[in-house]
Amino acid sequence: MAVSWLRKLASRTQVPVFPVLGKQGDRALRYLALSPEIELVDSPRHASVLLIAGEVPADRFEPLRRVHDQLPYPFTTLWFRSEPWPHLENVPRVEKLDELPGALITAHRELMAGQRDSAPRILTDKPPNPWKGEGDFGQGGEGMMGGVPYGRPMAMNMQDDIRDGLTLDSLTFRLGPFFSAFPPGMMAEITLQGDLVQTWSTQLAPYPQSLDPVFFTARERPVPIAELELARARHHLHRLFQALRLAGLENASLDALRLAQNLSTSSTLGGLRRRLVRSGFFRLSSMEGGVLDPEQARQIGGPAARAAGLDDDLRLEDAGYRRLRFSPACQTHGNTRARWQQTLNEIDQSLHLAQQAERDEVYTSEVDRIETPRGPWSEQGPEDASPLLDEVLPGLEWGEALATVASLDVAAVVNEGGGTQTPDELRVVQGGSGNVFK
Amino acid sequence: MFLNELLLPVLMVTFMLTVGAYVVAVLDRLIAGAFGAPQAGSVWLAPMARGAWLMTQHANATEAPDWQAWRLAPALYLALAAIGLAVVPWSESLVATDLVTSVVLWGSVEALATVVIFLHGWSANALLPLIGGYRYVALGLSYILISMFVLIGVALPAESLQFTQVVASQEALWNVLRQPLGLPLFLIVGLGMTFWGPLNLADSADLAGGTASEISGPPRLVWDVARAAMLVAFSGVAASAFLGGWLGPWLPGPLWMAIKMLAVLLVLLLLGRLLPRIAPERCVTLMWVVLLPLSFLDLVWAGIGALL
Amino acid sequence: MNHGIGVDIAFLLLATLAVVTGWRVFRTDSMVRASFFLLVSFIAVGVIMILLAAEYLGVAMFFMMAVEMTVMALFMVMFMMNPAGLNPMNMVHQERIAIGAGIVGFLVLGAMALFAVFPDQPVSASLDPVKSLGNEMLGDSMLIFESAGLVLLTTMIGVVVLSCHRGRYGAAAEGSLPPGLEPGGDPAGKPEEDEEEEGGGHHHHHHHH
Amino acid sequence: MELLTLLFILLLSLGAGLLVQWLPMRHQPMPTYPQRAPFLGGGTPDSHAWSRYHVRYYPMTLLLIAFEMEMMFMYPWAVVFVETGMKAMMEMGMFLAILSVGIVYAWREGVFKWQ
Repeated sequence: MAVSWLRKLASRTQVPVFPVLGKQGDRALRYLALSPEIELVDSPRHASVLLIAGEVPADRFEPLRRVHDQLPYPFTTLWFRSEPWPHLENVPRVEKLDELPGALITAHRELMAGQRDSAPRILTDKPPNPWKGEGDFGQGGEGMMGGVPYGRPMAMNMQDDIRDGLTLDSLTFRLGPFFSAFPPGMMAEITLQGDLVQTWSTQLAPYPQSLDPVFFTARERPVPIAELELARARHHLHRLFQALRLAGLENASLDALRLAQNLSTSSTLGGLRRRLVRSGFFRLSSMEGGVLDPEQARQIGGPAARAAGLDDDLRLEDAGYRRLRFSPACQTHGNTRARWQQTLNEIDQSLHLAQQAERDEVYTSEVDRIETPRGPWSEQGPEDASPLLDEVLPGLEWGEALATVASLDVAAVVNEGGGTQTPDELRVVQGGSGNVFK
Repeated sequence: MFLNELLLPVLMVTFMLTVGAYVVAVLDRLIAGAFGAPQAGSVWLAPMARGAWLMTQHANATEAPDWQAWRLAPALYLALAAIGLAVVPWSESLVATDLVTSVVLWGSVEALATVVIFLHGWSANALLPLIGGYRYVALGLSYILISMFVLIGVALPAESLQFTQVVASQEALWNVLRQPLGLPLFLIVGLGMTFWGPLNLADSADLAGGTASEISGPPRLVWDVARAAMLVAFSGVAASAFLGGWLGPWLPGPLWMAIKMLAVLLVLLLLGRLLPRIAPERCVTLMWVVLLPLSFLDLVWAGIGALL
Repeated sequence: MNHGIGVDIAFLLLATLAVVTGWRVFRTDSMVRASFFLLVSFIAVGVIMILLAAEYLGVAMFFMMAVEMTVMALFMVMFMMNPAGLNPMNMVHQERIAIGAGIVGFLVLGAMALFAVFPDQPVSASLDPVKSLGNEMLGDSMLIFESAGLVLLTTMIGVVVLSCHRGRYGAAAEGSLPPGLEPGGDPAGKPEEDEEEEGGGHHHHHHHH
Repeated sequence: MELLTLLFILLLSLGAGLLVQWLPMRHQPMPTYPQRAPFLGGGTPDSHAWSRYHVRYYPMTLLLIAFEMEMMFMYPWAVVFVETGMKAMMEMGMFLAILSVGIVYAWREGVFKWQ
């Protein structure tokens, strides 16, 4: 009796969802962030529903299985626009974005009410290494440091530290591809000394990101600059949303998301920028890390390069932009702070350009060489720049390293624009009150 | 005697612990909503529903945790919050335990909190909690000096290390006016003790929940409640040390105390929502290089003020 | 001296707690646990001190030991192999000497407790121990107190000099060589490994400079 | 008596905290090994997390011990401060001045940075 009462109450909580992002799953993430009855959590231990959003490529199945099994009992899964694994029975699959929150709530409620069983464990229940207790009390392995006590070897690497040369243990591990502070799909092998990154090697590049369709159209025919610039600002705001969430400014991050959602030529950045400056985002957060040298900056391109002092911008070559007297603004330091200041300036600039362009009805003139929010696209689209992290991050403190990752837009851009938006999403976008996001 | 000196204090602290933790949860949701977080359902029911869900979820385990420490840490943190609440005076006579050295006892609660939070991060034997635990120690060992200076500052005019005396010494003028640097500095200590908002170095988002990233179910519930209870205990101490505790016209003492505690809580929760998380390295430098000299200044100010 | 039976019971319980946790320090494999067992032991002693009416010293004990044991745990973990005791090990070394020293210490202290003549001067109930401590510090013991300040300053400077690797003039060990194994000999350390480190170590440095 | 009350409160809250964890967990089976693996976003660790962890701020902790030792003198001092007046002020001023030298020195040597 008491238990059913408890479960009834439990079913009314905000649904804690751990999102596993597949390709283009970040759209669903942003949609859910603004859904009142959903709570997005960073650790599977804190979740009741595992959401697989978007198609997960086969090389990430193994990590997905691991994360799937890390949710504590009871939990359930929901597959959004991806094919559920056949051996999971009765797993719901959702296609439409606006049905997603409802489906998550239903899944949680049914789980609590006992109408749905907890998802089965996929992996076999055995320790990572075969091991039998060997110490006096059944603990331990062989000798002081040998063996695999409790199934895992002990940390014993004996590398000299890169800062003060003390020889202590370093910890090597692979993080991702479903770590919330990483770009979707990225996985890295990291060695830490204390909380300092000693080595970083990106093993799986983040999924290529899709840009707003207007950028793909712009490579075929002239498009209104207003539309292009709004899409650019929206892209940057989406990145800002992620970074602010990571920095512990949840409310401001939602503001950024809302601004992106309702972006029009009459929007202004002033309020959000003032709020960020006043909160001390540029002074208190981890902002000094990730300085790019000119070579690295050229490699990644786009706003990150301009934040490092390079004033390359393909918009300069466009007659339409010249009519609007566009000139790129730059920062000099090339660190995380400079990148966010650059990003805010560019959002601001984009909004101004969009306003002017709409008034004067200016169109782009170049189609072969356009500046995307991710960087220049001339012969080739912006390519994956995640190997850059291997050079930039060693030597940084953990929080600084992750703030740097958030400030760098490293993912490549998908090459064709056609298939990135399903008709359903376009409907949502164009449907007036259902104006969710692009 | 038994009733008055044992049962009543225990009941009082238990009541404050539960009600206080609930109020913190509700207030934080209200503030988040006011700043534009999407909300659905009743704010009043939400903490209960969440607690119920955590009770139905199974507790997680890691491969080779330090079991005893892992389960003890949340309970110990709760116990420290209870001890903190026990030294808070509600009126001249209504105080759970009126120890002669209650100010020092509160100081040791702060120091022991560091131990417990470190233990919570350490005992999971997992990377992200471990980093959270170590980060917290850097913070905990930095704020402790500031807290000592500030609390010695309020002990000066009271000529006592007892919170009841500290409150009584504010009859003419509250310490928040007499020692203007004190309360702001002490609020920073409070954010640190409960690793709330800008000083949430232990359970931060970049560590996927830090020391709490591997726990689920009932242990997580206790940890969350303990954290909220610690906020309440802290606001009680801050209200007695700086806002004149039970002193105030018209209303009865305990009511004044409750109002003042709510005010402190509100400020803490607001700060938690408005400020970004401070980088750990910068946090240590800030504490030692900026805030410590300021608390020095506060003490000198308090000393001169007490002599005049 | 008149006190209730409660105080006696409390004393016995606390003394047992202090001894048992003190013993556990040497019976656990985990450095962190050992540190915090020691902390519990100290806290029990602190409560006994409060029972002895040393209210300030007792509470100060909690305070000091909490900080000190945390720092001790940090350093134990940093410098001991197998800090969590995942592998079994022996926490006791030089047992014979230790046992001998323990017995001697116990006998001496026990003899003092049993045979020493304690002064029988009951203090008046109105005496405030904290206040008298403060008066003592500002009166006769002022010189000791101030010299304690100097000693602590020396400690601080010593700590900084010994432990701080990167001073304001750059890395402390920069350009220094390990001493030779024999007077006038080559710097200690394996030369082959040094060469390897040239490659390996500098490899990292390139990244972040 | 105060001590006894405090002890009661301590035991009660500690007990409540443990009971809330223990009661529902009595009947729960041990989670599977894959569940017990540390969460790393789908990644795996090479070893146990427990290790000789490089505490980056270790000089600061040593400095704190020295400083805290000194702070403990200040509590009794605070109690008699008003009574003693100017003398106490001067004495403590001298004491703190000596120790501030230590802090300033440590700061100049970069103790408050991650080593």
